[in-house]
Amino acid sequence: MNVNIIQALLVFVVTFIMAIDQFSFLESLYQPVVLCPIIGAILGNFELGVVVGGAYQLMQIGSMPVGGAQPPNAIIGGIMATVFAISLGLEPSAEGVGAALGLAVPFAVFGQYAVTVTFTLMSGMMAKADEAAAKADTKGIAHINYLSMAILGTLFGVIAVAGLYSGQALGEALREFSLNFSWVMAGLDAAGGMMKFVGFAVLMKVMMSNDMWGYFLAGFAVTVIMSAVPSISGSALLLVSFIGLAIALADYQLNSKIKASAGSAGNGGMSDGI
Amino acid sequence: MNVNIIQALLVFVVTFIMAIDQFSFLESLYQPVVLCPIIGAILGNFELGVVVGGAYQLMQIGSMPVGGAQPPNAIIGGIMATVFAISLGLEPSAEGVGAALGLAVPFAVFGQYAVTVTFTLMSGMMAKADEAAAKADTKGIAHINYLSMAILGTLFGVIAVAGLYSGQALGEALREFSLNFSWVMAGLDAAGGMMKFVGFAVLMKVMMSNDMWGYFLAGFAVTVIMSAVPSISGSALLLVSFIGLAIALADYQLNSKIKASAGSAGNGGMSDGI
Amino acid sequence: MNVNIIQALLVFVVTFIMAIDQFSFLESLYQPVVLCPIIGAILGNFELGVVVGGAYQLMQIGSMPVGGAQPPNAIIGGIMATVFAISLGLEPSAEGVGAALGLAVPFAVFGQYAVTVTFTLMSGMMAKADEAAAKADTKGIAHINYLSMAILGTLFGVIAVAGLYSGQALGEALREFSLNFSWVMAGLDAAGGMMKFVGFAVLMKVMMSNDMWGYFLAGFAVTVIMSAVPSISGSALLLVSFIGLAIALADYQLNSKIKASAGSAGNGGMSDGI
Amino acid sequence: MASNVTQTHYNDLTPANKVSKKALNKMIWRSLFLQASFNYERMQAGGWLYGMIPGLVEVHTNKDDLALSMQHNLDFINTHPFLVTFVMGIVLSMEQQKTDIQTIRSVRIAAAGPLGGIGDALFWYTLVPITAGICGNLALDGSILGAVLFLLIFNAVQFAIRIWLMNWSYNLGTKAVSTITSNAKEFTRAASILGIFVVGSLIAAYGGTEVRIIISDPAINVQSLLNGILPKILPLAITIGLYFLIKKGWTPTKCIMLLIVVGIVGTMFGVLAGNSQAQDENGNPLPGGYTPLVEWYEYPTE
Amino acid sequence: MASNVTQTHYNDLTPANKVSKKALNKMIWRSLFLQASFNYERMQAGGWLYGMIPGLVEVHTNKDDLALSMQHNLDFINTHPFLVTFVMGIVLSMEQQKTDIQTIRSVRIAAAGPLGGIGDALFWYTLVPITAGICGNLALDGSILGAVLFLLIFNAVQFAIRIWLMNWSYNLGTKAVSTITSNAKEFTRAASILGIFVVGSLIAAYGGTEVRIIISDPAINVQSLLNGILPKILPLAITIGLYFLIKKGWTPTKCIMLLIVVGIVGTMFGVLAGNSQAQDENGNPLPGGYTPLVEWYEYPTE
Amino acid sequence: MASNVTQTHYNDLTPANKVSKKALNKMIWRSLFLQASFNYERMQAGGWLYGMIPGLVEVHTNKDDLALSMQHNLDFINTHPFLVTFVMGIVLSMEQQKTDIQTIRSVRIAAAGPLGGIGDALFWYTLVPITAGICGNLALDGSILGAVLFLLIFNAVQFAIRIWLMNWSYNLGTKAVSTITSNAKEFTRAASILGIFVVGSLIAAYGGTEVRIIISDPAINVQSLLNGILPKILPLAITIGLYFLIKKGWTPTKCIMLLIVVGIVGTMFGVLAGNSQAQDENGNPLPGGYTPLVEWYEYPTE
Ligand SMILES: OC[C@H]1O[C@H](O)[C@@H](O)[C@@H](O)[C@@H]1O
Ligand SMILES: OC[C@H]1O[C@H](O)[C@@H](O)[C@@H](O)[C@@H]1O
Ligand SMILES: OC[C@H]1O[C@H](O)[C@@H](O)[C@@H](O)[C@@H]1O
Repeated sequence: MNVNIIQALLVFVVTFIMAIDQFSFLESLYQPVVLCPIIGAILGNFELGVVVGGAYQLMQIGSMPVGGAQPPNAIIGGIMATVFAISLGLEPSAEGVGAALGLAVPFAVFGQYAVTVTFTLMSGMMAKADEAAAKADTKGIAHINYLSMAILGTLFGVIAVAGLYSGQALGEALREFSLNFSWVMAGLDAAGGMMKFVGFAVLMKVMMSNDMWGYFLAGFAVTVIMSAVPSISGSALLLVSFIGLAIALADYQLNSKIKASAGSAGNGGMSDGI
Repeated sequence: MNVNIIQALLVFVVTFIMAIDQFSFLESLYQPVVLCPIIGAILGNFELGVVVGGAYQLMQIGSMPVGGAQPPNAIIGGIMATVFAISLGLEPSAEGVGAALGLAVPFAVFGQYAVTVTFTLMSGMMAKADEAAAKADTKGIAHINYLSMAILGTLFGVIAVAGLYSGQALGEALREFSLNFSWVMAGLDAAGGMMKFVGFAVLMKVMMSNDMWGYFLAGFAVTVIMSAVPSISGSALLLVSFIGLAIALADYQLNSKIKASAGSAGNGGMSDGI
Repeated sequence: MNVNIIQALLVFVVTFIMAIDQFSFLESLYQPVVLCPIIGAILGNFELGVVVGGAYQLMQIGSMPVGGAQPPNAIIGGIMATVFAISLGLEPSAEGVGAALGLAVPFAVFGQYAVTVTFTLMSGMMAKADEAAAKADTKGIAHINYLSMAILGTLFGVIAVAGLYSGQALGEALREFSLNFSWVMAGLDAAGGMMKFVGFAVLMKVMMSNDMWGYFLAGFAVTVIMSAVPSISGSALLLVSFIGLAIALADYQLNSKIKASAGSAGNGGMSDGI
Repeated sequence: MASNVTQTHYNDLTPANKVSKKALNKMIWRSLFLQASFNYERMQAGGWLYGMIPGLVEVHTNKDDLALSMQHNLDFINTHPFLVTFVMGIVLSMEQQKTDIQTIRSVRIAAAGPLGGIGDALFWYTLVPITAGICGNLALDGSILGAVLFLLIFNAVQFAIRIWLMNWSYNLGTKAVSTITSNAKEFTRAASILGIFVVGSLIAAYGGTEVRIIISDPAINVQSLLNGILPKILPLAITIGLYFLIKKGWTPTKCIMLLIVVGIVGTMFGVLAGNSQAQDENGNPLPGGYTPLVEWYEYPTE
Repeated sequence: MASNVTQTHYNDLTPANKVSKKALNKMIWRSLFLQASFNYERMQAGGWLYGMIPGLVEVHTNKDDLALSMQHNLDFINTHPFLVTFVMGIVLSMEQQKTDIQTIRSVRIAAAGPLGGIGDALFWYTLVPITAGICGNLALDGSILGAVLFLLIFNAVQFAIRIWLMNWSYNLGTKAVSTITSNAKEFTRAASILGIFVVGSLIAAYGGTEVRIIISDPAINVQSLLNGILPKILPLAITIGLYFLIKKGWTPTKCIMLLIVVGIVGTMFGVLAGNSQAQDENGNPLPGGYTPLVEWYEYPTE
Repeated sequence: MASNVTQTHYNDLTPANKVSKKALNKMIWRSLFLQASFNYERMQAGGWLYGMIPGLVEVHTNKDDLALSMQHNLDFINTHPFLVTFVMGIVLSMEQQKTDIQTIRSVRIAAAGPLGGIGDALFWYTLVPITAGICGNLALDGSILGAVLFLLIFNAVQFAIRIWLMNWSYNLGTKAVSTITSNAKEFTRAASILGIFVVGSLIAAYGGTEVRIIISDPAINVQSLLNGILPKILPLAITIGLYFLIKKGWTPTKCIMLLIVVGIVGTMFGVLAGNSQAQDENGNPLPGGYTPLVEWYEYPTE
């Protein structure tokens, strides 16, 4: 397939937008059913794009990012499926486009990987945000968000254009790179999975007092139990919040009463001192 | 089989009593092992009745009403099994009476259905009971109970006599009716299942205060967890009451102490005001 | 195999030590990998002992006494495996010693049984310990421990020497005895399983007060739930202690506050009296 | 209406004398009719009150108090028919002490719930199958002894239990109640907590209302999706909804009407799950329990 | 740094006026960018603060207070993008009342956590699959209607929810907040309890860090052994460890550096589990997720 | 008798001096004999006291106090032999501070229980299988190195742990104990709650007493029926029963006698489950664990 510079530019711009949209903005433009027809149109075969979009959409039903964990990336996957379908001149039918979906898989996996690494490394951005906040610099906060989006968009745009030009060859190269350095990739993955513990620890610092360790461990324990029972593991957090509510309300009721009782029983100034 | 009017009357009376007995009184006369010989005797074949009773009793082992949910009805089922066994002149042996048990099944299902609908509709009776109670009318309460039993008894008596006269034909008619209006039947079943929520809601109104929502939701959550673990779902309510006891005793202990502390610490008149 | 008196004596002494070691002291000397070579050396075939020790060790991986429940006894089993291997002149290889392991099984089972019975009957020793403690008799406590070890050691020594002399014949006799009086053995086993409840009851007497029944039952209930979920039953006690900690800390926090509030609010002498 | 009882204490607060032996015996006898007016709104409430009356009339000589007591003794209740006398004895002892009304209500429901489960396991799933097994086999051999034996065993057990429990729990209650009154307010609160905890639990244990919608193409099972959010979410939501309606002044009867309408409209459109128990020509149950009047989705047949 | 906020109350404690309709609308619009600076340390914290700013600047006219508020609004947060406006509304109402800072933080995390699970079930696992199923099939037939329909349904739902929740929860919060202030200290404590309980829970629910070491001869799976002691023991231990580091004065950034080093060194030696997503020549994933640089044990291939 | 300790405080309440290094070392050494007089009533109680003595004699110079302390240090205990020094250190620090006796008892059992489970997982199910696997294989090849290595590894680990834990926990305890004494009464209560919670838990975790009766025609499994009411109902009932006997004045010895009689009579009639470990001619175990003396029901063979 011959790709001219205008097409490449358009693909870059579209991918840039979609990459942002997958987490921010409407979170729906990027879905294959929408994205592939656009790519198809750019590359001169709108109809094939529509069909590839439908096929890809159905294939990836049920894989959504939950708790920040990434499924194979639908954008890179969708774009490359369209590219392959057009360059191979496939039939615009459910069976016809099958081969293109298969060829796109390594790219989708690479996209997933790119997002994971980005999210791991962008943790560093938070120190900047803390600084801006300390100066009440609202613009600064905005810029950090804009910059983050721009980074993700550019990254994706570059990958897409590279894929557009070198197709299968690039797929193979990517695969080899990640095979040879799989331990680095895995290390970043492991590190990414641990990042949230920093967030938790900061929260603990805010809320913990010595007599609350019990609640902390109890919340952990109850959730461990629930997670071990498949049919309720999905609702664990909600069920936990029910139990936590009972505990919190009980504590509130009792401490308020103690305060009232102390306050009522003598020198008014006391109540504040307790 | 020729049935004379005396026999029909006796069947009606026996069924009337048994229908009441299945929920009230001894709750044992109605069991097939007792009921079928009586029906057999009325229809002139006591021995066959004994054997059908034994067979039916063994067949339905383990199906008891629990939490008000109805199994296929043993009375209507038992009576019709005896009727069919006698009219078909079956052998009084375990294998011999098998056919009669099979023919009786649609009737047992219909009986189950009759009870469910009755229990749903009789919810209306409670408004009357409330009125009687408000007037301290003890007789009124008694009458409501007698009336309810009479309704159930009559309903069952009529079904049994009808079954006695028209046997299989009726079975077929019943089946068709409930097939054509299955959505109505299902609607009543669904409504019946929801009735108890009204009872729960009334209890909530009695006991709930703002700081108890937590306990309410926690009781719910804990039971959801237990119900999800098959081997303990049967003892869920008992286990829940153990946990509830711990909570209630703790609250009692603490609030009593707060009261004592407030009372002890100053003006005696305080303790009531808290 | 001809066994001279010196060898028998040595076996007795070694077994005596190992029997104690399996519960006290280093808890590692008794392991087959250590024990069998020693027995082998005594009986004149060190190398075979080493191999039998390795084979036996691998066979019984994973069976450790937990919560006092006894697995087939590794000492008696290990010794008899070595005895059989030598008397049958087996090959010092993994396959070669297999037969000896098999013949040793009844002895291992008998050893398991001897320990269980001993632990059941030695419960009686605790009354003596209580007496000694009441007199602050530290020597008495030491003697009870020494005596207990001596009993276990002697019992094992005797069994081992008897096995040494009469081998298979004894195995058969033991088997028959326990077959004929299986109900007595089972009774002792059942009794042994119940002994700990006495210990629990004594603890309850120490700690229980009327308003703590709830916590007692709740601890029971929560553990019943966890035990019903296979993947967490192993960590039940730890998870329970997390939850118990939350409860205890909450109680401590509240009662301390109540005390402070009462103390602060008036006559100082109060605070002790509550 | 049960829900209209707002008075929190009886007018006459002097504890009554111990109830006569005769009244207790009557109550035991009447306990046999616990389920006489069983219905899905309050289950055994009608029969329960019928059973309590002999005791209540002795205890409440003040007519207004009797009315009050009868009203709240019509609260929802469901327990095992044999073990009910235990609850009756406890409640009677509290009525006699003129305990705070809400406490009585809370203790009543908190005791009844768990006893239901225990009784079912002991009697419906143990006693009945065992005796039925033995007696059924005797009958199969043509012997009427099966029937006789069944009646003997079953009724010996039930009467022994009913009589003993009533007396035991009444005495127990009488003793305990007096020590409680010193911290009456705190006890009421604690009892309500236990009660409300048990009500929450009952919803999860007994609530069975589900949505029926299952579509095969694309595969959607709405109830599974709901279970993913929170199992038993519908029973919880409905109960809370009804609670707010009743707080707003709706009568239970009005609520029942609403539920019947919701039930039938729900099945008309195939939205609510329900079992019609209807069978097709071949005696098979209908897919999804029934055929909606308006079929707007295809229920999978397999 | 978020962790450096030690001031417990705002300087200006006079409750601010209700926030303007315009600010609320801006916040709704900005809530679309919740995940703009998503990262694994604080997840949606950056986007959250971006979304809160229009409200915060109206509420905190005192610049120091605005800084304070912005700082703690950078705490870890993760919730469902559609439902976030609910949390925003509640938090804004508390900011406006100048509620004790720790209370705001506690309420924020306690609300966000469960809403994440609910939203995922409702939208990611229900709305999206259903509409994607229908629209994907339309597209397969060559119709662009699929794309159009998808955008319409999806965005109608999300905007309806975002707008409604923001307004509702802001009003709700404004009402509730004032009644709470009379027992502010006690409320803060209770909120912290709930918050800390939820954090404990989040560790168990979301923590996935595991050890990789599996040896086949002799058969040893270290993670199984750890699970036998306590499931999720590593996430718990790491979090508690980080907590003590942060208490000692470490910055979050330093903690992150540490974790990256731990992660990469851990996989270098095949100790930590991690998924490289790498594929071998035949497109199969690698056994154990990756090949360690230093292979000192044999990972079972089957 | 342990159960006869009614005094709640030591006579001499002056905190003792820190225990000598020598005494601590003796205790570590003696901790190796924790299970010397192991029995099913109090498990490791005898060995525990033996281990504590060097510390106790230093701390309690008053002879009556020493007797008191020794008596309650004979309470039931079961924990992991390696980790026991942790509990020893904590208890010793409390003895030294002359803490309220019940608090010491509660803390002792509450710490011992969970440590038992942790230790089993760490050492019996991890350390031993791994080293045994490696060393067993070495030995199979005829090398005595297996034995040597096993002893080295195993004992290096156990001594390191025992020594370190004893010192660490003793110091930890000494520090914590003093801050506790200001609210001693409240702390005792809280510790008792934790203790009693753990005892309830131990019953469910370790109680194994079951009924054996299984009849095939009609099919009845009495234990399953009991499990349907409440799993572990027998252990719970027996413990509570024994508690009331002991409260009435029964000695533990008398209770034990009773249990032995119950055990043997129970198996005589095939009522109680028990494992005779007997084998028939073909080396198979007996159906149901044993053959009752009086066989009144047929135990299913399959
Ligand atoms: O799980 C809650 C939430 O977690 C992350 O923020 C993202 O994966 C969201 O898509 C998801 O809704
Ligand atoms: O489940 C408790 C109870 O519920 C209903 O009242 C009836 O089904 C009874 O048979 C049953 O015992
Ligand atoms: O289970 C804890 C503990 O129980 C008993 O004391 C023995 O079986 C020990 O080996 C074990 O560690």
